Amino acid sequence: MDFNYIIAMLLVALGLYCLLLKRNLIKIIIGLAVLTDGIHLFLISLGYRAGGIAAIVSGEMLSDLSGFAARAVDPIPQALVLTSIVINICIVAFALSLAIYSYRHYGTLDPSKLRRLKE
Amino acid sequence: MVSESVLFGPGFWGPVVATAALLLITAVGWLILIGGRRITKAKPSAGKIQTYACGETLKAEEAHVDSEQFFSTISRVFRPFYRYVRPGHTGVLSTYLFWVVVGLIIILAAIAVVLR
Amino acid sequence: MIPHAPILAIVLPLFAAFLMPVVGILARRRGIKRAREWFAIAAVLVELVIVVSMLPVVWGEQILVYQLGGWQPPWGINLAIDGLNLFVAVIVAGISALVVIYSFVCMERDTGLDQYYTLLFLILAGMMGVALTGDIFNLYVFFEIMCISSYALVAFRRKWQSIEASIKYLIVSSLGTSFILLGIALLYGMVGSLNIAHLAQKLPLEPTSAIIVPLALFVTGFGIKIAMVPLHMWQPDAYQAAPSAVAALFSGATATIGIYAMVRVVYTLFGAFAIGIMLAALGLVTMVLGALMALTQRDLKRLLAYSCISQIGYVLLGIGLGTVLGVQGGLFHLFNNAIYKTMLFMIAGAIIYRVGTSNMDRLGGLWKNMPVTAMLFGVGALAISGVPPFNGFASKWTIYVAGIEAGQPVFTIIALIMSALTLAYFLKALNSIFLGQRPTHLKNVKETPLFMLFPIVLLAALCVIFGVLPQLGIDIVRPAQEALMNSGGYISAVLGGA
Amino acid sequence: MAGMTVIVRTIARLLFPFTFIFGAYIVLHGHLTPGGGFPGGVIIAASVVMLFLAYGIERAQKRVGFLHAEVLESVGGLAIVVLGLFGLLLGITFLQNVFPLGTLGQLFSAGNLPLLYLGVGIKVAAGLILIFYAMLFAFRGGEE
Repeated sequence: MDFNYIIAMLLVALGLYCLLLKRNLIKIIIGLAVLTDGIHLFLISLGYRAGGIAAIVSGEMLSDLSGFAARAVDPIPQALVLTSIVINICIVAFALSLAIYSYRHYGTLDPSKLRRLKE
Repeated sequence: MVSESVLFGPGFWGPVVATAALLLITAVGWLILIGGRRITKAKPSAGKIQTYACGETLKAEEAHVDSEQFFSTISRVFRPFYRYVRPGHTGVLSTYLFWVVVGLIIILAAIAVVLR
Repeated sequence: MIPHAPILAIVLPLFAAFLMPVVGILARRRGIKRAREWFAIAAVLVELVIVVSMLPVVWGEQILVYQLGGWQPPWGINLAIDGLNLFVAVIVAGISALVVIYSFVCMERDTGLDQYYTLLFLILAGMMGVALTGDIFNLYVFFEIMCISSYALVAFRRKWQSIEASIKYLIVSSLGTSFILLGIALLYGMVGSLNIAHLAQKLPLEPTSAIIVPLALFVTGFGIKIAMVPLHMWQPDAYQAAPSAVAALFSGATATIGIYAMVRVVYTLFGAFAIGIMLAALGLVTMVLGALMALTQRDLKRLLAYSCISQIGYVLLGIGLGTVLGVQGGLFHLFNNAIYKTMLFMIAGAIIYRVGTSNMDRLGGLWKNMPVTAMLFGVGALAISGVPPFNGFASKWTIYVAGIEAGQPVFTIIALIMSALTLAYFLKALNSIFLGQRPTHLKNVKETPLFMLFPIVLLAALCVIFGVLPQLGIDIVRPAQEALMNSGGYISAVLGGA
Repeated sequence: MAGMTVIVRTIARLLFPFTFIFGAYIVLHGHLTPGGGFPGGVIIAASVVMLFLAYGIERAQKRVGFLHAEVLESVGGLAIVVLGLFGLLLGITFLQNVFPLGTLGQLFSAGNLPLLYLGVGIKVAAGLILIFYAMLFAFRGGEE
């Protein structure tokens, strides 16, 4: 069974729910992180192979490269996810500092109060 | 570059010719303006320069058109838009996110319809 | 062409960005004034030279394929540059050069300029990366670099406006980029490749129902960046709150990159020319909403932001029509929009620099104080409304004709009406800012500083040149249009020419 | 922040070298084992942040100031770019390997990859410390 795909989509749905319905900036940012993590799980699952080995060539693997290629998991999604995690860390860190600043300026974390620009 | 006329569909449009004509017309208009000033000398007085407000004296700060109501006639033509769409721009973050998701669904549906 | 020009165009801004704090610290130690500004101007001019040096090769009907690390596509990451990539890269490099020159005076009252220039070069590196790469995941990474730098630039002044705009922009745009990531994941699961040309080759020629979801995710993700209705709401906030130089960069360069990414993915990668009609319809809605909202704004920068939405609608309409004339008109309008929208934001910045506000209710009669600026604003306003003999006329006319030729006269009529509304709201802005009676507190306002005026005058000159000689503009656009319509050539050049 | 109790300080001081060396190990073995510049850099940054929390920001700032972190971050980034340009000048393409490859499985092998990871590690560690500082300043920075 492909539980990981179901759980990945559940995480995405959960993240969307947090983004749409929560009335707190910190929770919205958490929702964003959860949504991205769902996508990461999805990506990792794409490259997963049951009973596979890590895609790292070590000394004893050199003699049997074709066997290694047949057994190793797909390394590309892992590289993609690593990159994406780094990007996501930047976004979350930056969003949290912005939330701190907005709390200092507005005295609240409620996004519906952050609408002074409109007027 | 030579003044190459461009054929856009049916008709003719020579950009250089048109620009020259526009400049010519501007020059003629300016000459008429200058000539008119020659013939009748302007006699500016404080009362003439002032914005007329039924005899009241207005300060320069007050004689400014409100920029939101500047085109109230045009806004009346598009009344449904200003009544229903404009209040949607609330400035609330959750609304923005809601519209993003709605937009995704709209685009999904539109692509599905078009590609069928 | 300068050897290794494609990669140098991406690496040079990165290099400058990392070097900037060091330059700033050294300059402070040695007491050299304005070292980092001059350094930034030098770096950005070198960047422009590098990008422009690629022009003769690409215009000579060639597609540059540059393989990173010597790996052949589709295994290695490659940079593939055809007419469209280079067209966008030239716009981005040119606008960035002018914005850096403009920042010299515009930002001089701010502190923390090291970070400002670092972020400016990071955003330039991100935009160059998106414009030149031939790999979809690389495109995503550079897109994110661009986005993160732009959130930080919006929040640069740390006032309440900037913080509010930035956090809204960040969350909406991050949602969009995560859609893009999800789309990439779906594509990778379907095809197992990340190279754009390879993906385009492997995807079915006739779009099937399986690609609807990734296509919609990509269109939405890039649509947020170009502020397509109904994903546009972050944009007025961000443009209003950002420093004027940054807003000029966004409207000129970042929106162009968004359009490029969307067009590249939809037309080249998916080959989905059929959904062009959807893009045209969305462009129409975008155009109408942007124009009507701009009509009632009080703040000049907010008005310009809505006008930006409206103009992007024209571009989408032209590109969505999918005919030769339509794509030419759309891309030409993109080019023109980059010119005059940057110019108008720069003028707004000049007014804020001298007066301190961009609220149109508090301005008035400024032409007595700033006659040159007023004239330039007039040029920009007429150009954007499509009045001959300025460049907006040529591109808008091309789009109108394309609409009629494509059998969509209704689109043309609506576009014409919206063009008239554009003139209306720019006349309002002109009237409120430069005409009318001058409030007494504005008596001592001076003309815009010369160094700030220089990029504006340059852009205004471009407006006139491309208006009087529209054939020149069409000649510039044609390689891009041919590259866009000929996705088979792109695929075979990347995969076969190695 | 004034710092924490003696117990926390002592343990943080005792733990710091081990954490730091573990991070350095992960960075240096990036081309041999799972890990690399980014995780190693995060561990190094965590060790430094631990000291910050234990000893209070004033004392920590004397050791690793904002300026130091900023310069280190630039140096890390520059190292990556310069390595890439090295490949461009001596080799054929950007990031082309120009150093001897060595034998597989040894510490000094894989050409410029360990140096690249070192650059990434420095950049990530300094960058995370910078983020920590930035958030701290956001909290305590008073009225502007």
